[in-house]
Amino acid sequence: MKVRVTVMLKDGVLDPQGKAIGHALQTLGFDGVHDVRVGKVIELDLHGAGEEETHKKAEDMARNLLANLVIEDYSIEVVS
Amino acid sequence: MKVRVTVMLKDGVLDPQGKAIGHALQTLGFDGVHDVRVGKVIELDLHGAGEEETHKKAEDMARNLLANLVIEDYSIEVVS
Amino acid sequence: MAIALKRVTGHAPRMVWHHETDLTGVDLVVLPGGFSYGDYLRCGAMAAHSPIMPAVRAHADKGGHILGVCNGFQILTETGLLPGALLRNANLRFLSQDCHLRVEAEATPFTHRWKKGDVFRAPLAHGDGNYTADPATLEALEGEGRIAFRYADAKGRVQADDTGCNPNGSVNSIAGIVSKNNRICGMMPHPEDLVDPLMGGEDGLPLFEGLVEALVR
Amino acid sequence: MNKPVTVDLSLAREFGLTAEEYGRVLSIMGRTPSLTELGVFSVMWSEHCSYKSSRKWLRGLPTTAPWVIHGPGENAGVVDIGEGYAAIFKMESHNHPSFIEPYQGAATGVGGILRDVFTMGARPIANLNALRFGSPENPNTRRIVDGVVRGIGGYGNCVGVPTVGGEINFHPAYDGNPLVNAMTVGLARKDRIFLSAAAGIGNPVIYVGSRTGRDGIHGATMSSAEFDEDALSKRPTVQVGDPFIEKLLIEACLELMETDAIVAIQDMGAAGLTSSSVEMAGKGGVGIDLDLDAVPQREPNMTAYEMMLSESQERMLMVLRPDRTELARKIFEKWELDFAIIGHLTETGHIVVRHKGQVEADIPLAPLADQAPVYDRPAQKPSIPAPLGAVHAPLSLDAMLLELVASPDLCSRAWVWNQYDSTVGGQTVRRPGAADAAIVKIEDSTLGLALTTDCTPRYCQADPRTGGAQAVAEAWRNITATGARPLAVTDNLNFGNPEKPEIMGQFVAAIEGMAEACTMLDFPVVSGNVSLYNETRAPDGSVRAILPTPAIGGLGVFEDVRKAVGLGMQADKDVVLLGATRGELGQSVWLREILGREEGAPPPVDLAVERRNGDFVRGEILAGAITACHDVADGGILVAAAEMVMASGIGCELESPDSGMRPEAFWFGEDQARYLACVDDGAALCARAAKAGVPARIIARSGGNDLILPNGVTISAARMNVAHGTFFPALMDA
Ligand SMILES: Nc1ncnc2c1ncn2[C@@H]1O[C@H](COP(=O)(O)OP(=O)(O)O)[C@@H](O)[C@H]1O
Ligand SMILES: [Mg+2]
Repeated sequence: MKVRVTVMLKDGVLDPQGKAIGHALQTLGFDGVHDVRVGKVIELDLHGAGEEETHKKAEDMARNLLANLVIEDYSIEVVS
Repeated sequence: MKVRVTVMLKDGVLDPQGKAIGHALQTLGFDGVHDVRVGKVIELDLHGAGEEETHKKAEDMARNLLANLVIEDYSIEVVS
Repeated sequence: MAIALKRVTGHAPRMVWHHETDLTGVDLVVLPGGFSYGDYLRCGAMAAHSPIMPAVRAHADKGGHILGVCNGFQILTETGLLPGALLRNANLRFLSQDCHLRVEAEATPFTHRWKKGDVFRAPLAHGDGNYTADPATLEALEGEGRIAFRYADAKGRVQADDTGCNPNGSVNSIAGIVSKNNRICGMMPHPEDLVDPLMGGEDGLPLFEGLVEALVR
Repeated sequence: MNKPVTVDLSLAREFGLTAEEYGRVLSIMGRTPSLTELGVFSVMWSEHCSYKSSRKWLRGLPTTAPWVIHGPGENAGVVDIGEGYAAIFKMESHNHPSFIEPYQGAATGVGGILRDVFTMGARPIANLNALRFGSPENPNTRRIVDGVVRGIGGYGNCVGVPTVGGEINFHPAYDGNPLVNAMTVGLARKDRIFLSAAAGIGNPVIYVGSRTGRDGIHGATMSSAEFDEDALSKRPTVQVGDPFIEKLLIEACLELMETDAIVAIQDMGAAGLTSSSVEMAGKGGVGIDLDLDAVPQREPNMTAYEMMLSESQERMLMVLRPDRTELARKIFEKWELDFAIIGHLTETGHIVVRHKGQVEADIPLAPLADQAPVYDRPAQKPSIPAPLGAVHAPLSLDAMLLELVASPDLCSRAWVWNQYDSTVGGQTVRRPGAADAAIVKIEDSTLGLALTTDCTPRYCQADPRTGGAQAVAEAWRNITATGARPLAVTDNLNFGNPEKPEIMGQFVAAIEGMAEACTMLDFPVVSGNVSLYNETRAPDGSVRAILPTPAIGGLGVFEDVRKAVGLGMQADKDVVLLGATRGELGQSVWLREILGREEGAPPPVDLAVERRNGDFVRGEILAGAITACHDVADGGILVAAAEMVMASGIGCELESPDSGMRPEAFWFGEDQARYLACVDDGAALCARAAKAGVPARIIARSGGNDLILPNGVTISAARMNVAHGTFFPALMDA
């Protein structure tokens, strides 16, 4: 099964990358851009598990390695 | 409106990060991990546009700045 | 780092492979800099899970001394041996330059050769050295005197919002911290790269000499 | 490539072969080649691998000296630096990939040159780079600079090899065709050098490193084609580097090299498996059988053609002693790298490639090498530039100085080198900007190396022969100004389309100039690289070639690195100008930046004078008399003095020249073979110089924090530093 773990900086943690992108978009002439946040997606192909188990496994992985809970939140989506 | 642009390396392009993460997960005792790919998510808050226009705008931004089309593909999702 | 340790202690440190699991007989564990696992995902994240780390943790639990520099500091925060985290540099670029550090705590094995307020030069070389922590943690660190070093200018002026003084944007200009028991120190700059006049100075020497003295005691 | 294709002349043409070359393929094979065979011929006979346009002329370069252990022909050049050590170094271009994808192009350029060096048994100890970008006004330039600088730093920093030096120029001629030339210097015991000639019939052929994917197929042929809008459609060939794997590969290879397992070793560079296997077997005069089923693969269903031409990074090919194969496997497994036996050496003299039970290629190696095309292309002798007429300064000396130190080619490069880890490894004695050459010490000895890259393309454009000689002379001078003894060079010859007689003429003349300088200065060429077809086709159809750019990477040695000097001004010294000044303003930076003209002849290079002046300066440094030294180059004496002041914050007061020439000619002329030196006793130095036949005069006394001009105007070091430091941040971080 395919699962997608999205890791974003927590609200309140400064996101200089997001800020820089927002700035660059403005320079390029895009207006109306308000908040920009940048995160990571990790797409995993996990074999031999049902949807629920895949979700649980991905959650374990996120807590253990993929996200640093001091500064980051994660969310999980089983894709297929 | 909130829109999420996901940028992933094209198929066939080496993803050293994904490879290393897959390896680390294995070392941590997670089995059944097959393919791991790492990408970026950029969450944007765009003011003053409907769903369709927001989508179009995000597409423009992706092509112009957010994705490097030489090695990356992007996908767009209007969240709210 | 190995060169600096040898210069100060007179003997070569034992190099430990990340797959090893044993650290018996070791006085000081040093986690040096250097892009473990390519710094992919997050700096130090994967190294924090390498097989040797339980032994490092056990060493810490026994009250052993640990110094983590640069990537080593990142590993210490990733394992939770030190609080907080290191974000991308505020300007989003790798920084390789000299900086100045102001000594903030003088009663630790790592800093006792200096006096509080002393300023010394140290090279830094990292892409993710922007220290952050939640407000409660920060308050505890400040309150307990656990900030070891702050970024400053040559005159010792600390100014968090000035990249001339605080190059990577760290909160409260924090460059290095210590654990509650003062035995674990993590810092981003590289004092070990300034221990020889030929290489441009001996500014980093007090840290290592002081550490040796503390360990012998 | 899974659908059947017909191999014929038109396909051969698409692969970059000419009709005549394809005819030669047919006669060697005695039949129509298979697709894979055609692929092998096309990459082996590409400009990049065969040097077909340049070979004849490269033979004119001097390549020997008593200290040269291996000259051109191996993966990198090897020189004896004393105490049983050898320095191994080479420079290589990644120009085209860096235009298509600046970050990965530059990163994989660094990775590739590192492999050329550690392949020979050396631990890489320093990286340098020579970069040329388009006009700062071109909107593309910023993106390319950003990507290239990040890529070089990203790869080098991660591998843990310090990037200690380099050079950067901007010129509109590089608008669609930046140059990224990367250099690596490694250190080995001189009795532990590894070569690439395969030997031992039956010995196993081993593949190690990363898996093979469909990256960069036909990179070698692409790098020999000029650029047009089509370049964009060729983009999927971009390769991505994995510096962490490279680091493991270095450690694993060096560990294996401690044993007696390796018979021959070669990195898989351009044209990957094809060129490495063909070259190893060819050099050893043996045949080679490859079984592609055994090749570690990253993607499913790869064809033989794709695997043979893939340019996936971080891979090596080795021939091992059969009884050491398991030992080698254990080492590579410890470092968690792929390891596979993919073939063996044969006595057939052929390369035979099998895949899925089929013979996909069977080519006789001797004619593949011997009958490789070599061209003696028509070369048109460059015209002699008209001398520059009288010119007049439109501004005051101080205004012109401030403008010059702020200009793109003379401004501070700190923004760039601050993104490179220049101290990792703890052996960097002088970082970028601190001396005329970077200085790296050899651990556990007093030895040190001085390293530099140099070329002045505007001189080469005006007069390729003088420009070629000047590039070598400047590298030699930069090493000399630190006190090191120059030993040898590597080069990277970047030119336009050699099929045009005027470009070929530039190439030939530049090599003549280089050869003359290398000979006169005892500074042989031990390795190098040629990059041709550096041209861009504009949408309107016009084609523009880059400025001829023969980049020189120089290496010098210190017996005692503690004697090295930097360029920062020291307080309370006499500042002595060594070398004669005639006020050469032709092709000077002053002329271009202040008057907006690129005209005239470059300053003449007198190699006998160069040698005499340099030998004198080096002697005085080693004797301890000269305590800081800077060569006088772009921008002339005043810029050189300003650079010394900016580097340390210590000022000096300049004396009126009293030379009979116009002030701008004296202060900004770019006459060669000159140095500024700090000494305690200027009069004594001048007296010794006179004895040695070296023109010398005291031109300043140092002290304070200001540069005081002869017209009495005072400019503080801080003010100059602001002007000096503005260009890059303003261009890049705005
Ligand atoms: N301009 C040059 N001057 C001297 N030697 C050169 C030059 N160009 C190439 N060489 C030598 O030719 C050999 C082949 O170079 P190259 O094809 O770049 O090697 P690689 O296979 O490692 O890419 C090397 O030994 C190199 O040093
Ligand atoms: Mg090679």
